[in-house]
Amino acid sequence: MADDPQRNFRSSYYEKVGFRGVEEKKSLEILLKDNPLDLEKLSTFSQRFPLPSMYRMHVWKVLLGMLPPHSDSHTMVGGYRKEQYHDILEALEVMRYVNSSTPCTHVYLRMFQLESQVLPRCSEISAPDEENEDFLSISRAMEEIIDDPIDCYWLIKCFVNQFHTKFGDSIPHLPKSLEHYLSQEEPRLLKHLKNTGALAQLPYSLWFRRCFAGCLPESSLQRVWDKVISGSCKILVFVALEILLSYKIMLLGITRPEGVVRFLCNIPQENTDAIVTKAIELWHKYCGTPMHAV
Amino acid sequence: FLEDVKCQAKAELQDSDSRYQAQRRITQLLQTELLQLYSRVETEAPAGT
Amino acid sequence: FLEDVKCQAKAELQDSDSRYQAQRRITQLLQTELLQLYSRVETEAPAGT
Repeated sequence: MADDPQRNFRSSYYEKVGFRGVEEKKSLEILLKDNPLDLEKLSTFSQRFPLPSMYRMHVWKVLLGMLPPHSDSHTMVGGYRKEQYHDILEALEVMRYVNSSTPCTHVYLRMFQLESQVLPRCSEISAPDEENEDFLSISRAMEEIIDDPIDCYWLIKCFVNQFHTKFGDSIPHLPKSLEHYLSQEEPRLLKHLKNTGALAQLPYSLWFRRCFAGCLPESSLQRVWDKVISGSCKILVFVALEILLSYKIMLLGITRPEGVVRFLCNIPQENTDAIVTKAIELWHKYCGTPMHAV
Repeated sequence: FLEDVKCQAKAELQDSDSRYQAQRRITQLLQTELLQLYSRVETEAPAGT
Repeated sequence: FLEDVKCQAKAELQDSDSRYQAQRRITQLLQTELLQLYSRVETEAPAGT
């Protein structure tokens, strides 16, 4: 056992993280004391290191622009956010778009549509389209992560808006990028997926439009979103890649593309923390670690 | 330092204005809804009386 | 000069706030109007059908 290089590597890795974890937490605390907060340094930190869960929400709020960089404006702006939330909700209730039995995620969707000026007439509301479903999936995941409805709505809205603005143009290229890295890591699996016709049908929208919402449990998901929120959509490719690599044997045994898709849309939920950890390692290996001093 | 004060003020103004913008969208929606409802009431009224 | 910038920022923020408050009052009027109209339509509806 002691000779198992993989095991040795892993335990030394965890030791390192355990030791470094304390140092990292301290350096984040120093960053969070800055006024104004330095968004670039916060992003770099969050790209390089895991966010301690006690600071995660605060970092997300600042990086997503829900709160401004100046800490002494936070109380006032927090008040604005709250007013805006209640104003919109009240109007939707009066116009009968929502009532007390409407699921929160649907309420958030209507609020978002109202703000984006795409709210359909009440009588013309139909089943959610693909884009609405993406929004709802992200909302359901965010709702699992955050208890407060005001924070939850604002973070969903800012996340979705930032994702489209920053990465809208890159998203269509991610499947090609996945194919490229898969050819480097496991050409045999790539060939199998191509030959069976599964490659074209992989759950790209679940992976790259919903950012794994509904695919990974929240504890793993938020570690992926840390990287997305701090400025990388490439991480999504490596999480997808690591899922494929982790279930390689299984996937090589499935010959029908529908079977592949069904499996990938419902991956086992036990192993996902390790998958995300390995995905982040692979991502750092191929894309480098941001080098700015923290 | 002066730049910093300006930046802070600008951010606060934007965040305050965002509430106003939301209110404007709400007003527009309410107006559309009201207009439609009025025209419905007026078409139906003769039958009701 | 710094004081000047701060004063200006404060005034702008106040303007933004009063724009918001004004728009909010409009919204509330319209909402009341809409609620009344809904209840009118619903009371009349059975007679109309």
